[in-house]
Order: sequence, then C-alpha cells, then structure tokens
Amino acid sequence: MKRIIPLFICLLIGFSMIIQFFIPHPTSLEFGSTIYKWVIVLIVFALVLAIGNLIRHHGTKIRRQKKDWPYSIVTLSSMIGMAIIGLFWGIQAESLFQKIYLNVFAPLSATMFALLAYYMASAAYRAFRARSLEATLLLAAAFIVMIGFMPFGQYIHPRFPAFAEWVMRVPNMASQRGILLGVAFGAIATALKIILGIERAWLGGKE
Amino acid sequence: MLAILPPTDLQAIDKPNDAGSSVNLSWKLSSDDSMIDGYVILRRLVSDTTYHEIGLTGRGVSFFEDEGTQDGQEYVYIVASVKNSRLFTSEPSNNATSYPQVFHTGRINVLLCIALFTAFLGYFVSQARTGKELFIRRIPGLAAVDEAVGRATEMGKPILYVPGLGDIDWTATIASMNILGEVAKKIALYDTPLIVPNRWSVTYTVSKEVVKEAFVTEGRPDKFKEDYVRYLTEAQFGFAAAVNGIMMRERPATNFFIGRFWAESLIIAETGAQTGAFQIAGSDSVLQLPFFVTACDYTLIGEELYAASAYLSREPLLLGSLTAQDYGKIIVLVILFGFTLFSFFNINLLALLEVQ
Amino acid sequence: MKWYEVISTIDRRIIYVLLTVLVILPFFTRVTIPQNIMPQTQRLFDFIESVPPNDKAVIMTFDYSPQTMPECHPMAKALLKHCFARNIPVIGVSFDPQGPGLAVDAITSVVDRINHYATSKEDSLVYGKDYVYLGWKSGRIAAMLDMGESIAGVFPRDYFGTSVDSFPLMQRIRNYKEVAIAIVLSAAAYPDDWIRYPQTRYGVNIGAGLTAVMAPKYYPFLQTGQIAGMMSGMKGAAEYEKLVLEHGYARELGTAETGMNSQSMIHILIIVFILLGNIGYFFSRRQK
Amino acid sequence: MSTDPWIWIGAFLTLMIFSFLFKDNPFYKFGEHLFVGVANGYYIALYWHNSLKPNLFDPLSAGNYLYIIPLLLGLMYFTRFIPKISWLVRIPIGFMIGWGAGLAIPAHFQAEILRQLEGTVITPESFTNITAGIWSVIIMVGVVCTLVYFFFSREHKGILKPTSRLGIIFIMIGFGASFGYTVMARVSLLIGRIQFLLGPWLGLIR
Repeated sequence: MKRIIPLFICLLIGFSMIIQFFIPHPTSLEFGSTIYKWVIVLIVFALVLAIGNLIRHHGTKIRRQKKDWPYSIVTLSSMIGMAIIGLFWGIQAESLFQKIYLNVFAPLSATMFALLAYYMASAAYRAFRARSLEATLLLAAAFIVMIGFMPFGQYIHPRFPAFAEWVMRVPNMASQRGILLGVAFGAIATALKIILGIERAWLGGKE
Repeated sequence: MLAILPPTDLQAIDKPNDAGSSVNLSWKLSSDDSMIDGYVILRRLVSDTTYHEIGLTGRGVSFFEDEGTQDGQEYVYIVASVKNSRLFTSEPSNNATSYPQVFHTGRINVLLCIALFTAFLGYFVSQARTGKELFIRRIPGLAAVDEAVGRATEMGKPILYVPGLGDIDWTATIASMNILGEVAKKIALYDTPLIVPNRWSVTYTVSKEVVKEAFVTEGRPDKFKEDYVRYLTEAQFGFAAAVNGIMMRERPATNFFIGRFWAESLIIAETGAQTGAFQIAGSDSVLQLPFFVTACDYTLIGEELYAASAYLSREPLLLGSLTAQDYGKIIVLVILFGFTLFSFFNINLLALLEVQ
Repeated sequence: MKWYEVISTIDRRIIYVLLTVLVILPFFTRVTIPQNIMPQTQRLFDFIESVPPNDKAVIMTFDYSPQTMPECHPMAKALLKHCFARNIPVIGVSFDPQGPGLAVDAITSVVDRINHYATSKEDSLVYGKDYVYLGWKSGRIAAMLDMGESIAGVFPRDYFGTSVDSFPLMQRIRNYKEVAIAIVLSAAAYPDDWIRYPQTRYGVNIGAGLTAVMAPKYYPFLQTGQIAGMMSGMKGAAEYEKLVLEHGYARELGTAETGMNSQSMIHILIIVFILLGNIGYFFSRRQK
Repeated sequence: MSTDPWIWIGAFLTLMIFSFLFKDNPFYKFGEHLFVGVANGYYIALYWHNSLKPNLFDPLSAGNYLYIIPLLLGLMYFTRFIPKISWLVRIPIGFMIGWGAGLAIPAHFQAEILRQLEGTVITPESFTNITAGIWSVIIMVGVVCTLVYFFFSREHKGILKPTSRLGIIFIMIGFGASFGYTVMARVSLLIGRIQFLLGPWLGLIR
C-alpha cells in the first residue's frame, strides 16, 4: 500500500503526460493545462513546508543564540516585512513592493551575478595550466576565443577573429551536440525508470 | 488602368494535427505578383452569400492560415490581388471544414522512438533480473565518492550536497535525487553531518524524503536530523549567495554540485575551491560544464550524471538500463551514417527526423 | 620562495584588485583600442544607410532588462543617433515588461543631446513627428502580427497616454508597409518570433541587437538573410558607435566603447595571468 | 552625488556583496541574509497573487469542485507530521515526479535526439561549398567520437579506445572555447554595476 499507491500515481501521471504530447485535440490540451494548474497549487503547498523549514532553521539559531544568530533576525524580519507589504498593499507597478524589488532585490542579484567576472579570472589563473594534453587543449581553445573576439585579435593576424569563430562553430558545436545526444538518452532512461518504478530512491530504494 | 491578374488554384484544407478552428489556404501567385500591393483573403459560410475579409498578406506569399473558423462549419474562400485598393478576385475555393485531430501524425517518429527505447529498456532490465553479469566502465568522478565521504568523516566536517538549481521537471534534478539517495546511504553509516540546500519547494520535499529513506534503509533513522535538508530561496542569486555563506561558515570538507545549473555554477564552485573543499560536480548543462571542470576536483560530464545512480548502487536493474542507453546511442550512430550514405544516392531521409 | 613559485601562486585578491582598477580606468581615460568591424554589424549599418530620409520608419523594440543594459542600451542609443541624423523616423515599442523604463531613458538622452546642439527648428527633434514611443503590450506574437494591419490598432495610445492619431508620424506610418526595418533589441529569443510571424506574413525586414550569449544562435539566419544585420554584445554596440562616429552622425562615442575598453583590459589581464601561471608551472616542473 | 535614498541603498548593497571578494565579513553576511529574506517575502506575495488565488481559491469559490483534488493532494504534504499516515506525503511527491518525468521524455527525443541528428547528417548539399563540406565532416566526426566516449557498458578497448580519446579531445576544446566566449558576456555585467556606482550614485560619469 505505502509503495503501490504513490508508484501508481507516478505511473499514471507520467504516462498521461506522454500520451498528451501526441493528441492535439482540445480536450487533451485542456487536460494538460489543468494538470499544470494543479502542479502550481502543489508547488505553493510545498512552499509552506519549505518556508516552515527556513523559519525553524533561523528560529533555532536565534533561540539558542548560535554563532551569527543576529543575521537570522535580518532574514526573518525582512521576509515577513516584504510578504506583508506584498500581501496587503499589492504588487502592482509603482507600489512599494516593486520599489523594494527594484532597489534591494535587483542590485543584490545583479551584484552576485557580477562576481562572476572576478571568479572567471581567478579560476582561469588557477586551473588553466598545461598539465596534460587535455588541459592544454582547454587552455588553447580558451585563449584563441578570448583573443579572437576582442578588438586586438586582428593585430595578431587578420584572419584570427575568423579562426576564433570557426573554433566556436565547428569543434565546439560538435562536442556540444555529442554531449547533448548522450544527455538525452540518460535523461530519457532516468525518466522512464522513474515512471516504471525501477528507480525509487524517493520511496527508500530496495523493496 | 490595366487589369491585374488574380491568384489561381486556390486550395483550402483543414489544418492537420491541430486542435481545430483552423483552415490552411494555398494558391498560385498572381502572374502580376511583382506589381501588386498584396493579397486579401475573404471567406463565407457555404450557407451564406456574402464574403467577409479575414486577413491579408504581402506579395510573394502564397499561404494563409485562417485561425478563426468554427469546427464543423463549411466555408468557401476567395483570395484577391490588391492594387491601389482595387481587388481582383480568384475563383472560389473548394468547401472546407475544420475539426480537431485525435492523433498528431507529425509526431509519429517520436512515438516510435519512445516505443523502441522502452522495449530496449524492458529487455535489458529483464536480462539483468535473470542475474546476467553486467559490465560498467570506470567513471573517475564516481569512484571518488567514497573517498569524498571518508575525507569529511576523518576531518569531522559536514558534507554539502547541492541538488542543482532546476525544479523537479528537469530530469537532471531527478537524477540528482537518485544520487543523493546513494550518497546519503554512505553518510548514514558515519556520524558526518549532511547539508542539502534547496532552491525549490518541491525539490525540498523530495530531497527530504530521499535522505530520510536512505537513513531508514541503512537502519539508522535516529541519525537523521531535520536540519540536514534546508530550504533557502527561489531567487537564483540569492540561493548562490546563501550557499556561499554555508561554505564559508560551516566549512564542509566535501561539496557535491549535482544537477542542473545556470550562471551561478562558477560562483559556488569557485568559492568552494577557495575554502579548500574536495569538490565533485555533475551536470548536463553544457554551458556550465567548463566552469565545473576548472573549479572542481571531479566532474561528471553530461550522461555520466545519469549513469551515476546505477554505478553507485550497482543494482542490476539500473545497470540494465545503462546497456539500453548504449544501444540507443548505437542506433543514433547507425542513423547518422546510414542517412548520410543514402543521401549520396539521392535518397533523402531527413524528413523522417522532423517533428512538428 | 623562488620567482617561479611566486608567479604561479599569486593571491587571488591581487588579481581582483587589478581587475577592478582595469574596469574603472577606461571610464576616466581616453585610451581607445582600435576596433575591427564584424560583417553583421556593417550590414545593419549599411541597411540603415540605404533607407531614404523622411520616408519609411524604423521600428525599434526595447526588450531588454536592467541586467543586460550594459550590452543593449548603447546599441539602442547608437541606432537612434544614426536614424535621427539621417532623418529616419523611429517608432519604439516594447514586448518585455521591463523595457519601457530603459526605452524612455535611451530615447530622451539621445534626443536631449541632439536638441541641445540644434541651431534651428528644423534641426531639432519633435515627439510625434520624428519619433514616438508606444510603450509595452502583452501577448507579443498577436501584437506583432496585428501591427501588420494597423500599428495604431495595437497601440491606440502611446506610453504617455496620448492618442496616437494625433501624431503626424502615425498618420503617415500605418503598418509594416511603411516600415523599412524592425530592429529587435533583446536578451531573449525574441527575433525567432519576428522571423516566424511578421516576416513570413508581411515580409518585414528584421534587424537585431542581442547579448553576446544569445547572438551565436542567429548566425544561420544572417546567412539566409532572414536577419538583415545584427549587433552582438557590447562589441557589436561599440562597432556601431564607431561607424556612426566615423560617418559624422555623432559627436562622440557612447558607453559601449568605454565598456569595450574595460572588457579588452580584462581579457588582457586574464591572458597575462594565465601565462604567468604557466611559466611558473613550467619552471617549477623543470626543477623537479 | 545622488540625493535619492533608494540609490544609496542600492549602492550600499552592491558594495556589501562585492566585499565578499576580499573575505567573508559582517557586511556580506548582512547582505546575504537580507537577500534571502526579501526574496522569500517577494515570492510569498507573488505566489499568493499569481498562483494560489487564481488557480485554487477562485475556481473553488466559483464552484469548480475539480480543484478539491489539488487541495487534497497539497494537504497530504502535511501528513509528514503525523507518523501514522506520514507515508501519504509520497502521493503528492509521486505526482510531481511523474509529471516532470512524463513531460521530459517526448521533449528530449524531439529537441535533443531527432533535431540534433537532423543537423548532423551530411548531404550532398553540404558540399556545395567545399570548405563548409569539410567542416560538416569534422562536426560529424566530433559528434560520433564524443558519443562513443559516453559508452558505459563496454571497456574502452580496441576501436573504442582511440575514438573515445578523440571524443575527450573534442570535449576539452569545446569547454575551452565556451569558457573563453563566456568571459566576454560576463564582464559586461560587472561593467553594469560599476557604471551604476560611478554614474547614478557618485555622479562621476555621465
């Protein structure tokens, strides 16, 4: 019972989603969109559990005065504050909610994203060493593309930018395609095993 | 003013493989196509007498899709060349009726693929069930998992497992959950703490269940702590910021980054490398793999991610499916060479691969 | 510690400080690294050059967000300068909800600058006559198709709430027939929809200004001519700025040129550090 | 220098995150914890307005009782706190996993296998331009060798050894190229932040 019912639900939904792909009839489209609406509802219910976990994690930290506990107050109070503003005063454009989004959420997000420029430099410096044939090829390809796509590339050789583009368009594309094809088989096999109940880590592995 | 020739050979048919309410029109261009302003499409019900304009197209276009029909009603169309607001109309079309289809014939190749692959999978899994020995080649990143878990135990530090930033509808996330189960089983044998941060509420519920079940399977349900599996936030870079914080403050000895990743991949992998942690990454995100390769000790590339749960568990049924995957790839190679060869004998089979 | 050990174990913070300095420096100095012009940028420029003045309009879609602003914003400004200098009317629209704020910023800053130097009434740009911004519309595929029938039908009022019928420009430009080219400025796959729908249906020319990440996807479309020309990433924007300046359509280069200099600096920095690391690695291995 | 307090907030938060590059510190900790809090508050409000209300409460109050099913499924998530029936939590999980898996199977066949194959097959038209023809041959060789690298159920011996080796060479060249190209795209994000600090905040550049 405890395994059969969840497995059956999984099989049923998975199989219907496959079938649905092959039926253009409006009834099938409507079925797909209804399931999708249910999925959204389930996501929200799971979010209640998830936020509960977050509150408990930080709550425990504050109660036991663990290391860095004052920061947990920042997380909890800003979450509650933002949620209240959004729930009671609305989320339309020009609202306080959007103002906070634009001036707090957005710069934090953009700056985290911008850290990448620094990390690319330090990762390249540390890892791009000609230790083996593979590492040397990695290094060489990165070099060619970095130089070729920059204005100064043409001064090394007039055809250098074209060569860099060739590296992107031919060997790079070939390897990406090869990886994608392999990935597709792996993903399909994994999805099939889940639907057929062969892979069941979520139910606790072996029977 | 000279008379302009109208378009000819107007054909109307129900649009195939759709949900109804559409009729496809095609015609031969007017001989004066280069001089006209465009074409106007008009329609009437067979039971009606007057035509109504339903759309227009530019010159050189000989196709129109009428997306506003009522299923089951019969329509007649005419198309007119337009020049200086004067219409030169074609002969009326045949009567056409739109209706929805029950099977999408343009996708029959996908259906065949699924059927074939499921058959392969079924065959090799049942082979495995009979106890046939199955080989799997060494995958360095996975051979290192035991070492990674052992290292953390020795150092008395936690293990971090990031199950990717994709929600459950990314298959890589499902694969990551399977690997998490195997890793958690190894951890359950020791007293090493585990940290599994989640970006999505749904993956949070799944990974919690997976880790708990792994501890139960190994007979150590008491060792499982609620705090092992955490929810952080749905914001992509907020999640990355918080994972950075975990790596800096809780100092895990081993980091696993396994699943679907986007631009944040290098942010977390490079921070992990700076803390000196042993790192194993695995992803099917082609654009992020280079960053994992540069910043991590081991990287599972593409399909290796999907082979991992079979490799780690050595469960025959799962190994069987790996063999099926390999046969799938062999078929791909056969198609690739076969279609290329045929095309040089003027037999073009590419249309078989097209999906609508 | 030997010299080769030093250069192969430089602290990352030194790299970070140098990198920050090199990004900021080009904002305050006038060192310019000469640019080559990629063919797709030249094609877009040539297309606009071929549009006769005071005739058909150019549609620009502002479909990028603050995050991709360093790449797309200078593209928009360079294009606006080019069109205005050649007396080609511009119609701005957005199908991405984050677009309008950036669109208004780009348009007003270019227009203010031109009008600042204008010596006569004919020289200055007039809203509603030389340019309009129609604002944001949801349901972009339906909207971009319907604009083939009537632009005013899709956007009855402009972004500022004025009825578009009152603009002389919009009385003249009714649909795609009076549009020379639609240029999509975007960080997403929006050109796909423009090619698939308005182009096949109405034969409208499509140009693009895309982020460096998106651009390679559209090389095949350039080859077939479905995209008339394209700026890719900050480099594309800097190239266009250079073309506009060289032809005397602008007084100075825009921000992409500065950004490009920062970018080149960082590339050189990374290359130098990779070389240092490898030299150090090579010598330390020889010692062993 | 700006007089808008919002700009100042944005600037300070930007600097807080950048400070992490030096080392972990109280400013970054504050920025990080604020980020997590504000983001979660943001999504709570967003989910309420855009998901729960239109997809559950509105249809239920309009008398569409089909929506009792997701309501019940959703409530099952909470049975994990009741030991006796805690296994019921597997039902919504099975639903979600099944949905994700079912959706993925045709999509992968369509977008990845069939379409990529279509792009790789060589036809006589590939040789209308001789160099383009040679490139398409190289692409095909690269695809084949990369794919061979992923064979799991055979030892990489005999013919498989050189091909899979060539495969890994293609993979490494691809990774290097991809890395080099992305540097260009990401630096512009940093330039954007610097422009914000120097322009709207400090007013040093126009």
